[in-house]
Amino acid sequence: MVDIAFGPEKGQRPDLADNREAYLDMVRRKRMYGGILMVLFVAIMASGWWLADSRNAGGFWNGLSQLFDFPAEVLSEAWAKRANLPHLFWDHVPALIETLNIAAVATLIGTVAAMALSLLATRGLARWPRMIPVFRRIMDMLRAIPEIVIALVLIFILGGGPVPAVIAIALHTGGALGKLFSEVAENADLKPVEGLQSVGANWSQRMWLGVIPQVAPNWLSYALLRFEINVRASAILGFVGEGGIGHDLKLAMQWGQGRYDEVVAIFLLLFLAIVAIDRISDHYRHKLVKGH
Amino acid sequence: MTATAMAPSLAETVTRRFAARRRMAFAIPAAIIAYLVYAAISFDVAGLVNRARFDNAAILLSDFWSHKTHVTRDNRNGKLTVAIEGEAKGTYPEGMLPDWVSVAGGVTTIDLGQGHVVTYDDAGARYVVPGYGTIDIREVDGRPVLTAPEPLPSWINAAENRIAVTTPAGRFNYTRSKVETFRYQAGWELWFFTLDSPFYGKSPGELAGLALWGDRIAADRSNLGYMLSEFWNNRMWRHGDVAWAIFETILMAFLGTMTAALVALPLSFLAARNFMPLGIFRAAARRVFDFIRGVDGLIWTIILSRAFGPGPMTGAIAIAITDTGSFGKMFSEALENIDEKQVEGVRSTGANAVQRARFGVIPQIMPVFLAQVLYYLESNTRSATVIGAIVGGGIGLLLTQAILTQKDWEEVAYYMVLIILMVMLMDSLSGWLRRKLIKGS
Amino acid sequence: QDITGFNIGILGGENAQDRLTNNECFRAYAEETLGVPVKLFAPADYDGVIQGLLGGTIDMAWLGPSAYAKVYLTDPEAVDVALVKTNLDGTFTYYSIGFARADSGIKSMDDMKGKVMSFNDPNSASGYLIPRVELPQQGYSIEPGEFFADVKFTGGHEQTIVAVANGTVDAGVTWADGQGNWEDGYNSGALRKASDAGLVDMNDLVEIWRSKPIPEGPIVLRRALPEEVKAKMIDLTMGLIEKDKECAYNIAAGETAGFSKIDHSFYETIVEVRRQQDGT
Amino acid sequence: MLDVVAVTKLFGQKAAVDNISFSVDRPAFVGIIGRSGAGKSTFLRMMNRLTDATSGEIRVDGRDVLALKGAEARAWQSQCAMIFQQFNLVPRMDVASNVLHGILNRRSTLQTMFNLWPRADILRALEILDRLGISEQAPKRAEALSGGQQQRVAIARALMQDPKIILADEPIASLDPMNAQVVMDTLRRINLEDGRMVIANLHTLDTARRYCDRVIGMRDGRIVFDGTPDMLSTNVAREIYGADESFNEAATSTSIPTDTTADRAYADALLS
Amino acid sequence: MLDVVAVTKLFGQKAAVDNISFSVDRPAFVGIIGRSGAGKSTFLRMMNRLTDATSGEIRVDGRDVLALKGAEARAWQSQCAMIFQQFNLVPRMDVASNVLHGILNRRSTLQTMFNLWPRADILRALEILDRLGISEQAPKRAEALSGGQQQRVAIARALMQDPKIILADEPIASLDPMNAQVVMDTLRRINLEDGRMVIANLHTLDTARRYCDRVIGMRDGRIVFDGTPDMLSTNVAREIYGADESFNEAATSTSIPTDTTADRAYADALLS
Ligand SMILES: Nc1ncnc2c1ncn2[C@@H]1O[C@H](COP(=O)(O)OP(=O)(O)OP(=O)(O)O)[C@@H](O)[C@H]1O
Ligand SMILES: Nc1ncnc2c1ncn2[C@@H]1O[C@H](COP(=O)(O)OP(=O)(O)OP(=O)(O)O)[C@@H](O)[C@H]1O
Ligand SMILES: [Mg+2]
Ligand SMILES: [Mg+2]
Repeated sequence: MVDIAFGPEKGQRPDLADNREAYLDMVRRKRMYGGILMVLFVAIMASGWWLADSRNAGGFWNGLSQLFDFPAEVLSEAWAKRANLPHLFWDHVPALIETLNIAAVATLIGTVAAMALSLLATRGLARWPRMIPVFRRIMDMLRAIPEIVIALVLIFILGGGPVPAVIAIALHTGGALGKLFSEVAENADLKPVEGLQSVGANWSQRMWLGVIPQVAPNWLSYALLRFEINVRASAILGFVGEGGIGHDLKLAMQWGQGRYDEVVAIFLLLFLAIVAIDRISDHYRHKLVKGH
Repeated sequence: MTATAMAPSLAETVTRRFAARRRMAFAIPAAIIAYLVYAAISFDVAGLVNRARFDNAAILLSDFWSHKTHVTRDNRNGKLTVAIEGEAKGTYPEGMLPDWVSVAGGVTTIDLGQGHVVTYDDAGARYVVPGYGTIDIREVDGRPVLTAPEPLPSWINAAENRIAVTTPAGRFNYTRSKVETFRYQAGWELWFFTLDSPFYGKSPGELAGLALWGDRIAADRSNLGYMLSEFWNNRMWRHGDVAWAIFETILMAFLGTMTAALVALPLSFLAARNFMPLGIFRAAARRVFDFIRGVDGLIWTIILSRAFGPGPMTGAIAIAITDTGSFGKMFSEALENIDEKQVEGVRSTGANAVQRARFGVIPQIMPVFLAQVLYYLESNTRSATVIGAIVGGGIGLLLTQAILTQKDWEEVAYYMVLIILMVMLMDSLSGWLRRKLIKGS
Repeated sequence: QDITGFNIGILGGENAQDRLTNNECFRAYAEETLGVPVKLFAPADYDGVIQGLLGGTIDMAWLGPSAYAKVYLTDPEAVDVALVKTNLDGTFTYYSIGFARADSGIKSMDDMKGKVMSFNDPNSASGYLIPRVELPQQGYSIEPGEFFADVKFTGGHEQTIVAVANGTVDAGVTWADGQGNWEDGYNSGALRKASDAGLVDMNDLVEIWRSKPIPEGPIVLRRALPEEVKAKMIDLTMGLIEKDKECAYNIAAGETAGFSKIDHSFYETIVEVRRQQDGT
Repeated sequence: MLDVVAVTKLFGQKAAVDNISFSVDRPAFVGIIGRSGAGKSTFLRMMNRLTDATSGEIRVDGRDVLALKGAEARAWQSQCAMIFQQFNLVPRMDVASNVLHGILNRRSTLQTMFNLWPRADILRALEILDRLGISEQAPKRAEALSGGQQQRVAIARALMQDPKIILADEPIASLDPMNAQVVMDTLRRINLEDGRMVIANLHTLDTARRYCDRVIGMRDGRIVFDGTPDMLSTNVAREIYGADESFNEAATSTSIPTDTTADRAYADALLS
Repeated sequence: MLDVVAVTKLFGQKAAVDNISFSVDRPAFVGIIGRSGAGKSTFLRMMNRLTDATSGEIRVDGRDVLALKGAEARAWQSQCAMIFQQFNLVPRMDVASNVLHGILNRRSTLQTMFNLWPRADILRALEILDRLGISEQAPKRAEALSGGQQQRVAIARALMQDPKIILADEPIASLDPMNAQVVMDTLRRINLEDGRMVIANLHTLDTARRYCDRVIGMRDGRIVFDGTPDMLSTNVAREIYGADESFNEAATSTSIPTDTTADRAYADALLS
């Protein structure tokens, strides 16, 4: 048995001291950087919380003991008036449907916009390759503005109602999905596209027949996830702006005592809807991405 | 090798398939269109078109990038005020007027440009519109009387107590109590210094000169310091307050996200099948995650408001709670997908559970962990804007309130630009960190 | 016991920045008087301040009567009524004023049939509670679709005024002391402030309805505060009109004769009204 | 019929195709050989207008196809079919649809996007598939087919275009010898029976010798040989492949074994 | 030294290891052979306490290690190193850290959490790596190493444990012949020089013959052979592998070619 595991003669072997020092040096450096990063992080977190605490009206420790005051108040009243709940549920179903419709329409429109934007902004697929940065910036902007801002501005122009919310969510969806879609499209196989190009297909034919079939499962999965997110967004917009179940919730909540049964009813309705959609979309998304 | 050799049934199958696909190709868009039509009806889009106020849109768009200056004379005491946006903080101090307004004796002359000139005098006011003529208003028995070339164009709106003229050069209003002229100009006026500041109206060159070698304007501090403080405390734009608001928003997002990540990491082990064999605990942990995610940050904000009062900490805690739910779910999914070989290797040396997690698991889920945390940090900057509007802090409060009051659209534009920049900055920062931390090290 | 800080809440419904600016002078005086840091909070809606008072995180606020009623109904021990703003003629009542655009042809509430009516915030007395009780008594049902075509909430006084001026809604209600001239937006109130701020031209608006007198909302102090602190703040506020007229004008939203002492009994009626409205 | 005049393609500073010219006057089977990077693909891609040329003209029946723009260029593409080494089919769509893609340029966009193919088109696609012996595969997804079958679908798509010229870029490089032979035989047959010109990039000398009427050898973007297959001596091959004395022709041969009787029988059976 | 007494492991109804017993009285190199599913891995995993046995005893120096619980079981694991076919390293951590994992059981949890290893430990890890000829790799991530190097890191981790017994579950199954030889030589050397017992599951007869002092053949969970390598006749092999007459030993041989001079030279070059 030859001693290969132990390498050549002593003299020819690389200097042990060198490797050892190199490694020890690395360990020292890592420990130092790690330590500095750790201390930095802890310091930022601690001072951040301290600052937030000092800027807050109430302190953290005082508040902690009262954490359940409000929920207790709400729940005890709702419990006392629990007989009203089924009726209140029923009252708010139309508002819930409006909220869901806002989310669905916005997701539909936003997805279509995202499809176009993402193809226009993907290297190798773009209709006008020079315009790629332009379309990317457009998507960045659409993503950056919170929905609420667009919605409030649009309420000023269009008056109340669900349409401003739809537009606001659709714009944001267009930007957010556009980025994800374009990441998927970037990985699409270009061979079919080239094949279609060689027969003289125009751009829309190349995209529709060559790219969309490849990316459809992933895109659909992202769109479902977005729908889930948009249901929340639509409820929140109602809360801050107007329309849908979020608005009902806000009014009941602002009135406060005396309508806490309504608060609980609306909240439960919304919560159950969100959890149900969450579950269903989770299920289909897993199916879409795994099974093809 | 002829067409006849082809089985006829094959042609049938294929054509039938194409027909089916064709039906699908129509059915899906038709279903979508039907839904959209239903939605349009239920959203009352038709009514919306009537309700939509495109003049509001025009105001808003022009306000985004322009400002207006009010030149107002109180008809009761004859006092003249020139104020940017008609606000007290934009009022020209005594003895200072924009160069297009001049006062001589009791006569005020306002040059709106392009030949439009408005004059206020003791008798009333006059507006010379090129290509039309002179609109002359005199007060008779305490009531404005209009003389102007007939027929009156539609841009002159004369009522009993009020005469309004709108031209491309500006707007003019005459009522019993006052006469006002509005001139629109591009730009965000007073963005650097307000009218009462000694630095107002200076060119960048002059300012640089003052800052570097000019004599001290205020004896007790340097010109540069004075200048910065005048800018920072600009009463019209409040750059200092706005900067703080932006910082507060980022602070909420950062504290919320990081805290959620630190809390969710250990908890997610409870919800992962391969680490929590007890089904009840696992299900309980999952339901808890689902619950706090489902409730949504906004509701948490309201619940927490009672306990902690308004302020950034409330917002940060609300974000932390919601995201604990999201992270818990994602991390536990990541945990279920880990490579067991590494854990087994560490385990075979006699490592205990904590060590196995530390060396067998954490290195594996670190990339997912970092990617998600950074992604959420970015998206929470946006959420913090909205949450801020509820808890009374951050740029969100400034923005939503500015929109709700529907007047300072240039401020809205300013805040919006800042928010977009802030989110984009966080986006690229988190992207940069993601690349650095996940690829490197 | 000593306090380490003092938090003043400002009711929502107006531009946050303006609210903070208008109260900044008062904050400075309070800090000087109490010798502890004083902070202003301007949550987005009435409820933010109410929750702060209930939770003990806000020490002082000027509430509307309805908001006070809510605090009282939720927890009678939470706050003490301390002061009220007096009008120039020494009264301390104000009105809920219904108004519409002058060019809309609406002259009185009767013309509002089939039009869109708007309220402010469910916790506003003049902007919701009082009209909600009085309008149906006078035959104007506030159920959407019965008398009015629709009923909306704008979120605050300023928003209502703007919404009416812009024609987003046909009419709205807001508060005013009802003294002085309509053209000026009366002596004090939301209309006066909006007019002063150049937000609306009062000539464009007409008054179409007026409620019975409503007691001015109280300035409340948290009951748990040390007596000494409460006394200092009451003295400061009462003396403000002498000390700094402009500051008093700013925080009182218009001309005022100053602030005077008052107690809970003054608000029993409105508490009762609100109690009856609960759950409907 | 085809005149290539001083065609050049620069990538940055580098000339991938360097001033090449040749003419073909009848629908011949033209093979282009040369080692990797010689510019063969680039030339075919320019001809099909997948890549723009830097300068030069390619005249087909007197018209310079390199000068066409937009819709005209696409119309030219529809007359000049291209077959790729990797087949470049749409893998998730069925075979018949892939063949129908050949006439995308002649049908309206909307019609094609909604799958509104006229029945006659579908039948023609099936006929072509039948001619190539793979009509049973028509309803299957393209990705479910073997490499050789996929390449025949690609040829079917090309035939659907009813092109004057078929360009084939190493059509057999990713196929095993047996399938390679079927594909080459098919191309040759189309060339002879339909009278369509075929220009094929080929990797190996023996394939070129066996199927081509004319062979063009390229090296570093230039034409270094142009003649009939029997002019391809070892010396010429060395010139083309830039190899030194040790060059052994077998090194470039990856294709059909010399004893091909069995294969042929099988291929004939398939094609019949 | 090691007494295995009636050890059984049931998975559901099925006995993966079926009542096996044997003893080893000196630190020998023991090979366990048998075809896939024979229960080799299951036995080693029980011995290392990665899997619990259904019944039976494994006595090491008189103590039944199967009866140990919690911290005691972990302490036993730290004395009984395990080497896996797939190396089972932490790929994102550096090589030396992976080696240091060998003493996780002997250091406090808190200390190890932050990777704060004492200098002496680090030096020992580096020494072991040096002994195995891969000390230059110490700062690299484990995933950056070749399979053979990774397996040597795994051996280094095992040595770091300073174990009485090293268990190796098909340590060379995922390695090429050259690396396989390096790894087997290393194990053998550790066995001889340090006097540590090695029990290795092996797939191939020739490896067993070459390295083992004792070979145990398993089939369907039972021991069907127990003896020295030279007792391994073709018949015995047939018995173990459950093969019929057509059994050809070469079919199971995947490992080191007989003529290894070239490989050795290459290995020397690599290690120098
Ligand atoms: N898109 C491109 N950008 C830059 N250089 C390119 C591009 N396409 C091809 N080239 C270069 O042009 C030269 C010719 O390439 P081409 O693909 O035409 O060669 P080829 O003869 O088809 O070789 P192969 O047998 O490898 O397909 C090569 O040097 C290649 O690197
Ligand atoms: N976790 C388990 N659950 C159920 N059955 C198992 C489990 N692990 C192993 N088995 C079964 O036990 C039997 C013995 O498996 P073991 O892995 O010990 O065989 P092996 O001899 O190591 O085979 P190989 O050469 O494939 O590694 C096999 O039939 C296997 O299917
Ligand atoms: Mg090529
Ligand atoms: Mg095994």
